[in-house]
Amino acid sequence: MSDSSEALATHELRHHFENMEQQSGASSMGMWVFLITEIMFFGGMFMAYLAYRYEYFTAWQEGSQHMDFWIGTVNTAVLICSSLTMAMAVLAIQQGRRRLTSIMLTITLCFAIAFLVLKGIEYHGHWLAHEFPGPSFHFAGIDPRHVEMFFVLYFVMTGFHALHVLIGIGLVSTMLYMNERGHFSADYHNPIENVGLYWHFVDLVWIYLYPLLYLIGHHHVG
Amino acid sequence: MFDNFPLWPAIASNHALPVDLLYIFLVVLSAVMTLAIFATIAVFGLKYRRRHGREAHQIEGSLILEITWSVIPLGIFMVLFGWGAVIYFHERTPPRDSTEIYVVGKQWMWKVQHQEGQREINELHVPVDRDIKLIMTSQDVIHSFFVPAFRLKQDVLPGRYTTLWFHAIRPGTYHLFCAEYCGTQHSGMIGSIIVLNPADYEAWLSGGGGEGSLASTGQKLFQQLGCGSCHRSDTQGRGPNLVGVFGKPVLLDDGRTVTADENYVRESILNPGAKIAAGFKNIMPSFQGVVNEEQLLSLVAYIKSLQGSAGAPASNQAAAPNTSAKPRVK
Amino acid sequence: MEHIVSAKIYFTVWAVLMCLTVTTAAVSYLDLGAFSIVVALIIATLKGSLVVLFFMHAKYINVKATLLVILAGFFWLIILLLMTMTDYITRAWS
Amino acid sequence: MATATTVTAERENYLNASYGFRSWLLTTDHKRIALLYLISITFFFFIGGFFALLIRLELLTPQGDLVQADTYNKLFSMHGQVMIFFFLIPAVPAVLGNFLVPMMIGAKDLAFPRINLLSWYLFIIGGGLMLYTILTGGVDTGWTFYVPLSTAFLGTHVVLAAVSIFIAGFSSILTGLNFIVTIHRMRAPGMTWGRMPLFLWSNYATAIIQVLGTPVLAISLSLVGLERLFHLGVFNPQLGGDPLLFQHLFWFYSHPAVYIMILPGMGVVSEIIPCFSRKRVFGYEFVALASIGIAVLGFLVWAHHMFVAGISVYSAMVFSFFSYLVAVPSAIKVFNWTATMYKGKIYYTTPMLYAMGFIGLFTMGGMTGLFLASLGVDVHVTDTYFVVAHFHYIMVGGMVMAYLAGMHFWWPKITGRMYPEGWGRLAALTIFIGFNLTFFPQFILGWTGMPRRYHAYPAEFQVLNVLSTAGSTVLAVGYLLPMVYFLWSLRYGKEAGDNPWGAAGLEWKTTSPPPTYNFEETPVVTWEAYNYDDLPKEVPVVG
Ligand code: HEA
Ligand code: HEA
Ligand code: HEC
Ligand code: CUA
Ligand SMILES: [Cu+2]
Repeated sequence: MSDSSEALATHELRHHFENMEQQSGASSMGMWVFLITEIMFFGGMFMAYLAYRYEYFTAWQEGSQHMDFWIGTVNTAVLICSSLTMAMAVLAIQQGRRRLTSIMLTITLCFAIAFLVLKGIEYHGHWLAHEFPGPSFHFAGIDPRHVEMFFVLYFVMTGFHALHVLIGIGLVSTMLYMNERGHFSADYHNPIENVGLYWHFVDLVWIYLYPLLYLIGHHHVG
Repeated sequence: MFDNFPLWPAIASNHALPVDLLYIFLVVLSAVMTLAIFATIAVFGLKYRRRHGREAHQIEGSLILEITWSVIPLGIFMVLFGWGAVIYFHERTPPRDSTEIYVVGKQWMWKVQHQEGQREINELHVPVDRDIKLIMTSQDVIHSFFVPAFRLKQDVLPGRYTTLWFHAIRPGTYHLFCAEYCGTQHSGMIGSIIVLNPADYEAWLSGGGGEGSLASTGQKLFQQLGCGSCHRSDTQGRGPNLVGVFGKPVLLDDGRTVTADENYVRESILNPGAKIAAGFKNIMPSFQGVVNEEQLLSLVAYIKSLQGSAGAPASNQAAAPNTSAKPRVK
Repeated sequence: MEHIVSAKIYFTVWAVLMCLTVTTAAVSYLDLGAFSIVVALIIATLKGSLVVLFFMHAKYINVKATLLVILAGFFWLIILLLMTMTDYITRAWS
Repeated sequence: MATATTVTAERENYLNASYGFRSWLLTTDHKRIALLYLISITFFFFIGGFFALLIRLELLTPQGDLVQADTYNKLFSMHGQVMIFFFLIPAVPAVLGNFLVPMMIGAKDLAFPRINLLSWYLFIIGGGLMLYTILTGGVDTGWTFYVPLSTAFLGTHVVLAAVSIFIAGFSSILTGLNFIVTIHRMRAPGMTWGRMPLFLWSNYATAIIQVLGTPVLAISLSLVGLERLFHLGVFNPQLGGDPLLFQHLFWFYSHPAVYIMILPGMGVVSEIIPCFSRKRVFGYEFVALASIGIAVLGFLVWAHHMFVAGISVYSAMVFSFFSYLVAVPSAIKVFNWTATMYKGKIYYTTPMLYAMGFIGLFTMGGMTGLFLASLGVDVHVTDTYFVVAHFHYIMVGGMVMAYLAGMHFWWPKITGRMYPEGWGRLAALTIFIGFNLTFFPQFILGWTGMPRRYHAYPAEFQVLNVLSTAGSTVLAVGYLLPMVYFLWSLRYGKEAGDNPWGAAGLEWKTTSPPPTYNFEETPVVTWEAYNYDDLPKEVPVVG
């Protein structure tokens, strides 16, 4: 495309920056600032989790036993693998290997979709087990109300996480598309790097969600 | 003070004076500081106002001054903090033998239950010169029990008990306000606190058509709900013997220990599984939705009254169906 | 200008992350009482640090301010959690 | 000075560089975006002010006779939400900050111009939703959205209002993000941190709060929304949810947010006082670091809004303690501003009058904050008009004054025209008098026990309420005046020249109005901030 090369030129150094280094430094710093707002956003939910776990210890133990341990564990592995491929995508474009970049981005996408599919299966299981909070919630064991609260937090936290995965899929797809159109090169690839940062952040959140939701009560069933 | 133009709220409880003293101190302090700053600005403003031929002196700053005006305010602030904290701590620690009165807030009224059985709405009669402790909860949203003449305020929360204590020092009628925004008629959720001389108070007590003491209401309920089928006065019941439990530490089956206060008893009735007494199974059904806040309070009052050998729980009462209890109003 | 991390490092980090995942999953079968959550969180933090340091290049950032930003994020998270817990933990005291 | 109103062949500047709606709505020029913000927030200020007037009218008599109780509740809720989220939080950062931050550090623009534009669009979307909420029946949660009232008991547009604030919050985050990166990465050669104007320091501190605090507001409002929409009742007492948890999360943002609302104003004042005293600011480092100190300590005090809410006694003490600590840096600032006037050459221009008003009223508001931070006194005065008076003293007396001070000070730079000085002083005086008449009586009302958010009140409080209402009409006139003469000056104002005040700061080194990229060539800074010894000894426009 003719305008893509033009876009390339204008994207390389935007008028208000003095040089490329200032531009890419600003861009990655901006991304980090954005990510810490994300930390605080999830922080609010972790706060709720912490306070209630402190107050309703037994119910948390109970609730955690009703997680799907295997899906949770596999999903953890899936996200870690996707982080690797994302990192490889960034590496590839740093080296100017556009084709490899596209391949890596595609694999990342596959992992992301796999994660969501597994999550969907898991949610479906909870639905069948009447573990969705609300009027249909049913729990036979000890302290059902507080266990319901555990599930509320489970759905809120994993729900917001899944939303971030979804956004991530959108972003990675965009990168893939732009890369195919030749927007990126060894000299200019800030967007891919930033999407990479975003994606690793999504992984990071899950790394904490996994033990907090799936593992705390696991040994009782094990 | 003035009927139409009050400058000072009535002083009617033991907390009023300490709060007023601190307040006066703060008023004087801030008046002095504010005037000092206004005066300095005015003096500088006049003395150094622009005049032809005068130039500004360039001054960088002064470390000594900076330290002075950081450390001195800090010192003053610490005094304020300590003073305020002491008052607050005192306000939040009710004396052991206070008379307990139960309060339920709901949109948009205050319901009061006395130990002796009297019930009131939007009014609270208390005797002068006695320590009173209010145990309060809300049936719906957050309200706040506010008596300006007592300098007291405490939010009233759904799902939990909060307390307040005072010692009225002057007979009279005082405002009771709801101070936490609670919906349409928030400003209509007002009432009066009527502080009576001991004699008048006795007269009021005997005048009211109480249906027996609160604890006895609780006892009846205890029987109706079949609590007694598990909670017996010996050690044979399926549930723990409740005599003497209140106020004592309870060992839980996960190893933690909690004090059996009002909130614990409340939770034990509504969410028995949340904290399980050691040595027992989680078989107690939840009474959430079966008893309303007022009934809950009478149960609490009853369990509280089970100290030592006094009225033991009715032991061999057959488990009555729950139908007699009013469903929880929402 | 920018640091290029070798593929070897990425793969190593990935392998360690996978191992840690298996470990934490395996440990969850043991009943460590109150410690199981501690162990799980320590492992999670290890994994998290690896992701931040290597995948997210925090180890190679040469702009001090960006590092400050990252630290600030975690510091403020801790403020939120700790200061709120001062309330929950001491509620039962009085 | 050129008194001519004739339009000479103007130099090219950011205003006349291009014409048409498109050139404004798609602009990435920080100065144009600042003007877009200016128009938007002025609009919201008058909406919020309109609600305020209705509140005051209702409170003229003890009975609730002007509007229904529900309507009254909507009035103060929407007054609070509009004023805070759609006026005061963006006021100085998004208007003056946007305009000045790049210029003051000698950059061509903010680091992310398109994100800057995006932030305005988010603001407009949020604002549009808020307007829609208002027009379709409003919301009556109070500005605090306390649960479970907001989640389970109100039938109004709670979710809509929450979404609108969520979006406006994002706009605020993006502004903060832009400022942080810009100040770190875009400073002109020689513009070290120690040479930055204090306005930048305070906007930087503000940005820290915006970035770290706002997401927590976002999540707490989201949780309210989820509870209403999907029964995901994180705060639902029926499931053991704790209403206080919401309050913790809400105030974790909303207390620091009050510093979002004051720090930029402090920055404005730190520019104006030196300029009209013709001397360096006293104790530069201390004023600069005090801003950062406030931003950090400000995050440790939030539960002072919850002293009677049912938090633990010990926790209350911790938060009370930190509330006193955070007052120290504010004190340092007040003392340094005052000391700056010492041996200066003081000009009573409109901005200076506002700035002096700011010091006085902020001090009074801050001092009464000390009453509230004191546990013993707060139990009595919390949720009364004492609190209402406290925060209006700081936010209206302090911040709105600072905002007006800044608008007058930089008006010549923004538009290239002078405002009429006489009218300016008159308005400043009117506002000062009207303000005190409106809000001083409220301290007494609060202390004697009148609760806030009351639609009707006991008759004994009437006299003071009447005074307050009277004051608010004076205040309204005071606020209308600048509207009128600012608009007037766009056409008839004297031409300002590049540096009418003889002020320090890079923004005065370029033309008025500035060209699109601010400077002909990137400036190189070799001097300290506030180098008034190198500048004209007199203020040029005044002489
Ligand atoms: C811009 C907004 C702003 C600012 C800057 C402040 C600043 C302060 N605020 Fe305020 N506050 C609000 C806006 C603000 N507040 C709002 C909106 C509410 C109500 C919210 C609601 O419920 O709707 C509120 C409520 C509020 C409460 C809760 C009241 C209640 O509901 O019970 C408290 C309690 O501690 C408090 C304290 C303080 C303190 C200690 C400061 C300090 O930072 C002040 C520091 C400044 C000074 C102290 C003055 C200068 C100092 C000197 C001149 C030194 C000399 C003095 C001596 C030596 C004594 N504020
Ligand atoms: C930035 C913040 C800000 C600002 C600027 C103001 C400005 C004013 N506020 Fe407000 N106020 C709050 C923030 C603010 N307020 C908050 C957060 C609350 C708490 C809400 C809650 O409880 O949830 C509150 C609550 C509040 C109350 C308490 C209500 C109650 O508790 O029942 C009162 C009562 O007097 C009041 C009055 C005023 C007045 C008279 C002004 C005046 O300064 C306003 C002056 C401005 C004007 C008068 C505009 C002039 C315009 C015109 C004259 C034109 C008319 C307009 C049209 C025709 C469209 N405010
Ligand atoms: C089916 C039997 C059963 C019934 C009916 C029952 N309880 Fe219980 N209750 C128990 C058991 C078992 C425990 C101990 C385990 C636990 O804490 O849940 C208990 C614990 C309690 C405790 C906590 C006491 C402690 O020592 O920790 C209180 C208070 C209590 N019950 C009150 C009541 C009241 C009031 C009712 C009636 C409204 C009631 N119970 C009905 C079985 C019962
Ligand atoms: Cu009840 Cu306000
Ligand atoms: Cu505060």
